Amino acid sequence: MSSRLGRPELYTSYRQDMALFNTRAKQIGVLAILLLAILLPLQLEDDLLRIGFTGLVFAIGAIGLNIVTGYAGQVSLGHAFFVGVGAYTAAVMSGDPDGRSLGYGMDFAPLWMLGAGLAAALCGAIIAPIAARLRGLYLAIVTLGLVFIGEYFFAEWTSLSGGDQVGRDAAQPVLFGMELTRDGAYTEEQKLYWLALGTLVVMAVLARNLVRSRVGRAFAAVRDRDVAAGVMGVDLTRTKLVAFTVSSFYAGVAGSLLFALNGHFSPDKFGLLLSIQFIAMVLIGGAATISGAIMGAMLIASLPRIASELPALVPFLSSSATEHPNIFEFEQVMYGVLIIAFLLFEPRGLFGIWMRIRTYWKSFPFSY
Amino acid sequence: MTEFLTAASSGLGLGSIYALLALGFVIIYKSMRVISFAQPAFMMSGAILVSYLVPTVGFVLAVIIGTLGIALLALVVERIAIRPMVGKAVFVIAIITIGVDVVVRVVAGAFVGVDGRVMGDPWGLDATRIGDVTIAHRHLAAFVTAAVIVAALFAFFRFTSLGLAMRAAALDQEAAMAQGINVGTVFAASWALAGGLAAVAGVFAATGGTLDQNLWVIALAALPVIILGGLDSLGGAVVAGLLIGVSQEVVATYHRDLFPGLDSNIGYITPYVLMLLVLLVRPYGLFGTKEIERV
Amino acid sequence: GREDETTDAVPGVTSKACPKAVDDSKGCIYLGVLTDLTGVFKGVGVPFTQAQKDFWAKVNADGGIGDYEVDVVTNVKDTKYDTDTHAQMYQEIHEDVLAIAQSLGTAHTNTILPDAKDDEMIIGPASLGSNWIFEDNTIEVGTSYCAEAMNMVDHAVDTLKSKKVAVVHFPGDYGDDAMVGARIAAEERGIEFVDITTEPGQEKQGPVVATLLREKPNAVIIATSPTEMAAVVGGAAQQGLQVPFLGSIPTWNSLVLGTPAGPAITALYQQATSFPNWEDGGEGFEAMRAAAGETPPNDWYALGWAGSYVMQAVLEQAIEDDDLTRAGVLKAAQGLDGVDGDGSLPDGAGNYAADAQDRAVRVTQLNKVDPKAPSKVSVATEPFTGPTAEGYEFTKPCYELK
Amino acid sequence: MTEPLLVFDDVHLSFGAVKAVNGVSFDVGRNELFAVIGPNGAGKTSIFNVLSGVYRPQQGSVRLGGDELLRKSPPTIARLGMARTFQNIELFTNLTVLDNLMLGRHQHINYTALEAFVWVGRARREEIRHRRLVEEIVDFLELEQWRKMPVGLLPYGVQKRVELGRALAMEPKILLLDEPVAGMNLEETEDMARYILDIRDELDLSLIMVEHDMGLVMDIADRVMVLDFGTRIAIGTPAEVQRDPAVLHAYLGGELTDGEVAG
Amino acid sequence: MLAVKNLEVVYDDVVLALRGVSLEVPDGRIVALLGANGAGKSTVLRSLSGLLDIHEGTIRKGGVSLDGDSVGHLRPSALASKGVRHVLEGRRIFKELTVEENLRTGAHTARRQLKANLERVYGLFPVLADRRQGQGGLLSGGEQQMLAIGRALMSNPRYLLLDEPSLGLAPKVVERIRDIIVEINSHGTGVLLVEQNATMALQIAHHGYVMENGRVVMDRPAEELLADQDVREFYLGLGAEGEARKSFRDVKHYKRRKRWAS
Ligand SMILES: Nc1ncnc2c1ncn2[C@@H]1O[C@H](COP(=O)(O)OP(=O)(O)OP(=O)(O)O)[C@@H](O)[C@H]1O
Ligand SMILES: Nc1ncnc2c1ncn2[C@@H]1O[C@H](COP(=O)(O)OP(=O)(O)OP(=O)(O)O)[C@@H](O)[C@H]1O
Ligand SMILES: [Mg+2]
Ligand SMILES: [Mg+2]
Repeated sequence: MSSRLGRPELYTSYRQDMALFNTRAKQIGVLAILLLAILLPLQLEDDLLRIGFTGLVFAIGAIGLNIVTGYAGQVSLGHAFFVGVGAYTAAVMSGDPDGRSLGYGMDFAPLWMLGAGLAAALCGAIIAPIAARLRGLYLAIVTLGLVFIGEYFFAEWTSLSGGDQVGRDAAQPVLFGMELTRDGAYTEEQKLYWLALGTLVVMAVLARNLVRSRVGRAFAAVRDRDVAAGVMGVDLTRTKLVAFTVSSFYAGVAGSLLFALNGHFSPDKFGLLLSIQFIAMVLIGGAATISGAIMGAMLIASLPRIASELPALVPFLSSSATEHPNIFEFEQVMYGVLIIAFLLFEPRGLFGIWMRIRTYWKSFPFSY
Repeated sequence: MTEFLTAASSGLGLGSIYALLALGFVIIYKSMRVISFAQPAFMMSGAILVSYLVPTVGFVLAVIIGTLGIALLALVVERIAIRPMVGKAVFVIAIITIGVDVVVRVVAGAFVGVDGRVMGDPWGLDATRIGDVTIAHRHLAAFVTAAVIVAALFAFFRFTSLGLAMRAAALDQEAAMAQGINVGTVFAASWALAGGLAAVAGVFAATGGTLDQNLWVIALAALPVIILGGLDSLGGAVVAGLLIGVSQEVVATYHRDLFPGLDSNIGYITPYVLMLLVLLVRPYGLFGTKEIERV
Repeated sequence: GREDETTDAVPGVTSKACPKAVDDSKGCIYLGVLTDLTGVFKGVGVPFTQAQKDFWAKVNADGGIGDYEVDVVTNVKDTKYDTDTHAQMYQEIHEDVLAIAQSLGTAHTNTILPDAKDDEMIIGPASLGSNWIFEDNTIEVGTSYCAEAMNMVDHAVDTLKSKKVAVVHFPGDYGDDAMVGARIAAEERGIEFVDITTEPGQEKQGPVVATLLREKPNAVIIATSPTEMAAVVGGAAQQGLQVPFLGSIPTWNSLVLGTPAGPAITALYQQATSFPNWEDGGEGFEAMRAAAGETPPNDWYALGWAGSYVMQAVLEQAIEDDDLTRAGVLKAAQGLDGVDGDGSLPDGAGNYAADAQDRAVRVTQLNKVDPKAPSKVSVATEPFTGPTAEGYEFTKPCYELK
Repeated sequence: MTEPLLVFDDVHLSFGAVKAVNGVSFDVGRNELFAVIGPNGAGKTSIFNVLSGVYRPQQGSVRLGGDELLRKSPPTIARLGMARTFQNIELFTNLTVLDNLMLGRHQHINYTALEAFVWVGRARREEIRHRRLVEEIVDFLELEQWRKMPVGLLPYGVQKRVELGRALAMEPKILLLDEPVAGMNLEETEDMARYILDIRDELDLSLIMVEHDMGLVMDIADRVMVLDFGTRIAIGTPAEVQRDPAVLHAYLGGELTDGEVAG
Repeated sequence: MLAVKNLEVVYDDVVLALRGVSLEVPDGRIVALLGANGAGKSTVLRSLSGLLDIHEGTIRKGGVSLDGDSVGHLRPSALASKGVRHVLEGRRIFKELTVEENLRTGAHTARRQLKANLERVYGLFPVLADRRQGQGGLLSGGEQQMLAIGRALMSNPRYLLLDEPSLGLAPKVVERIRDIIVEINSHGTGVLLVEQNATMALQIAHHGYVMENGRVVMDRPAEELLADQDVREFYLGLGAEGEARKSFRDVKHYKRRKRWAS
């Protein structure tokens, strides 16, 4: 039998077959990666760690977008809006009550992360009934509208956001009395990295559970063939509602953390660009896979840095911005080129590459 | 009343520019089912190219050469970055167009210079006054251009075999190939057409003032337009463009009376609000083709 | 590895010569630049950065400062006008520089300020918001948009006899700062005031013109970019509103004279600034013109040049104090009570020792369009401080009073 | 006599000028295998679409075991015991065979989204329990070797079987089969016939089958209804219908004389 | 002559769908290709029409030739303009286009005779004429199948590759399709007919192939196939000569498929 997933069935029970990491190899692999991720901050410089942190937080958001877009097939360009709702909720909850912008001084990190997630989820739930009526690119652009409208109101509501171009302080992460943004035995970057990593691991596992459950199957049914899904007894509106709500929750949590390291953000952060970046993470990672979303997020977070290392390889570039072509332009161009080249090379994303490698090794002795 | 009519008339002018921008998106959607995020970059490149040509060859010739030039650029881009994606998922193509946009925009931006450029169009601030209402000639020109182009495109898609092939390819690439339609040609034709149109739109967007590297932003205004009109509808793009242009201008003009609590002008997000409201009632926009889901 | 961070070398100062040193026997001071070279504000960032390079190249050629030459080339980072990138870039260079010679963007600079404070790093902000006077480690130069707008209103009232002014402005630190300044002055002088927030893009100025036509102010103050200014002045003039327009520094660019609105602008527009014009500005700008060579006159270039005198003064002071460390530089900056700048700086610039009131620069000069001048402007009103700005007490950044 | 399981009463459905279903009435008894035949475009699939709630007719009544189905949504109707397959296979192409079948059980699996997140307790128990039931269907339809393949890659005939399995997983009272053997060769048709008969006998449910393969219809149906242009032109046992001149004229044509159909 | 020789096709770099298939479609002949589900029939057609690419399929070995020239590398549009026309499995009409527009796409490579061909198709399928301005996707399944066939008839192909043309058609229409195929063939078009309705296919074919598991297991003139015991039993449902078909009711549980190969 030559099947794409043709591997000998080694499970002895459905329970084992259905476990999260159902083979030895998977268990060991995941453990090794996790261990590596935990130990990384002890080795990496702070500037690289910042990229790592951003990647981890992006990954949380990307998982969220993947739920609604990759799994449930509802392409949303509105993710940045929900990220924004999360960021502001967290900033307001944890903010200094006497500060310039709104703040309630609840600085216990898990508390405002949860609050941010819930606030964003609520917004998602409100939008969902409208979104449920729309398909494909219509939905994409309408959700994009949400981003523009959101950007406007964030900027307008100055006591919340500090105003256009000015911004406000971000959420202050405090964990059991420990202010994570202060350098101590460990630097700010290290502590926040671990916070983000922990959050990501928990949320990734939860998401993985969700998508292999009854709910996750309903998402996929709605994505692949919604009429048939309805006839199978899947309530479309409800399913889309759940997808949007969960997705927004993830976006909210990501938003709450996203600026913790910078400590400051302005309303223009939640624009088209951020939404597109999230879509790119999902697609570059490989739609409808949790690990793909994480890989995609990591890649998008490090892409600017990768691009900025490239000019060094090209001799004729000027380092002066007044001459053309200069290294800064080249860096930008490379950012675009990398995205294009990557998708041309592997339209199924990083996950596709991974699958290829796996299939190759699996069929290795027998490959013809 | 004068104020309203002035707003409406400049809204129509603005709307004509929106319509021109939107048509490019619609063409690509009609033949690929993709929203090309590279349109803003082509539009800006077109304006820049034409602004370089005007001093030497004059405006009309410059526009023609510029349009062809950008069409050619779009062809090249299509060949390199889009053609290999025949048969692949459309959203992947959409993200590739974003990469294209970044690249083209940076390269074009290098030609704008630090301070921007001047378009050098023949209309400038010329205007006709009818009663108390001023109608800018450049707006009038944009309106006429949009009308002519949409009529031509309409005929093209309706009556020519390539136009039909483009629509078919968008619906089912494999089936189209089986009819002997060369999907590569379809992609090329749609990109060239859309690229050329973007250049024309860019020129009109930059008339009457300076053009700098942020010109592309206005192209984003075409997104609510195409949704409101219906993604695959040429007529819809024009009607929605005008509708949005007028309502945006009118709301912006009366913003202080209507929304005294808001500082920034709500006119700027009117297109999106309008789009949202219309889509609540018509999920495929005003004239979009409803997807058939017969089982 | 993380351990090697605590070496006793001073970050950003080496006894080794700069990469392209004039004199190889000298040490090197590295300054960082965080600016926008490819994004929406590259029009500001590129000339500003170029001016700083040219300035320090000249200083180095003239023998450097102390036993050092200064490098502002190695650590130039393109932030693309994005706050996150800005912060990331700061992180990448902060161990390698003694000070940040340029940080573009208010939100952007605010993002790195807490870290900069921890690092005892001084920062030269490339914007003129009224917020910098409240910061300990910034070395801003020039009159804030806020005070400038006060002076414009005072000028409109005193000289143009205006009874009603309108302000057309972007939202945010720049536009709101100017708007608040104008509002304060209008209240102070008891005239009518109209606040019009606008958006970037020439196609978006129709409603602004409509509002101006309806409100009929006697003078209009503009704090946008040149594109919008041209659209507003041109549109208003075309529809019959022929009143004086006064604009902040960033609103001007001689390019607008080539647009259809050129004649209207020539007739109606005046530019406010606290810096001398390209052709003037004493020895300081004479050197600048020589350094700029073919570069066409540009306000941001001039600002970058003028501001560098302040950084030079700070570094020289630190060398004199024999404390060329970040802490020493910070102390030197905080002790500074004025910089001369060979005539390139406004009156009262560089007084970081003083409290916010005295630190704030308040002079403004008005330029009219002058097609014959290389910079296309010439002085219309010599530097003055209007009564409002004179007496105003800054308690917080103006834009926060929006 | 008790009311038949399904009553389809004077239903009218039109799309503009096209009268897809024009006052058709019929009923289906318990455990009956009822066939609907007729020329292309006669309205057979439309009847299925009305039954499963995909189309809303302008007029008429449809009752299943006493519940009125008209104006109910497809999921609600599914819950009341209606399952179907589609003329153009409508599987969830990216999902595996197992997941497709599990989707058939969607309404029977009972836990909330929150429980799904943590995947302990009820969520896991339910999943395992229903997985067992689904595996029984896999066994029954001989789908073992395809279990974990995305259905989009399976051969046409196998997909048809998966679709049947998915409908079975719903544990319906009545099962609608739209051209179950289209595109199958004789051998596969025989298999399918066997499955259909077994389903009826072992699971004790009623079936409505639309099919153009007259051999199959005439062999296994209890009763046959013939449609033409949205109206019923005949109803009765296979033998009766085959002799009906109206049917011969509208549908069967000369085919009957070929000998191989009459059986 | 259109032919494949020793063709090996792989999908996705893993799934080996054809394992050395050789087959010929001579000019002006009707060739039937029979086989169970998944045997690889559609894959053969895709190889002939250049449509493998879009399915991530590649030719590993062997080749496709047209009049002796290798054409395995050609794009579908190039093959189409050489007169190879593939009617896809599963109808694949353009749902949102009108019936007439669907037909016009079929004429993409033969624009000259558009009018005449349209009339011919409408004559063959009057339903389509009635619905010419209606959207294709709203037609019933069988009507869509007619449209798909009609669309192929809009060009005047040299070779017509038909993938299950009788799928979902009423018995009367199947007869009509059969006659149409014969008629087209009589004007010189070579036909490769993939059919599950073996009776119909072998009635009109000159030659027949039977595929199993990616291989050709029988390759004979149609009359011989019709007489073959296995084919009679498993494809035509006929017992020994003269014996009547047995009822579907009597098929036994334990019946298992017979395999010719391996
Ligand atoms: N949604 C719709 N819109 C317009 N017309 C429709 C729609 N659905 C069905 N029809 C029309 O109604 C008629 C009956 O269609 P239906 O699909 O029920 O036929 P059918 O009996 O299943 O035929 P076949 O055997 O070909 O599948 C056809 O003429 C078809 O075109
Ligand atoms: N796109 C694809 N990707 C992977 N495998 C495929 C793909 N298409 C077909 N296959 C596999 O190739 C084999 C042959 O398929 P093919 O469609 O050619 O069979 P067929 O004889 O036409 O069957 P049917 O009668 O069901 O249409 C099957 O095992 C099928 O699963
Ligand atoms: Mg049907
Ligand atoms: Mg097939």
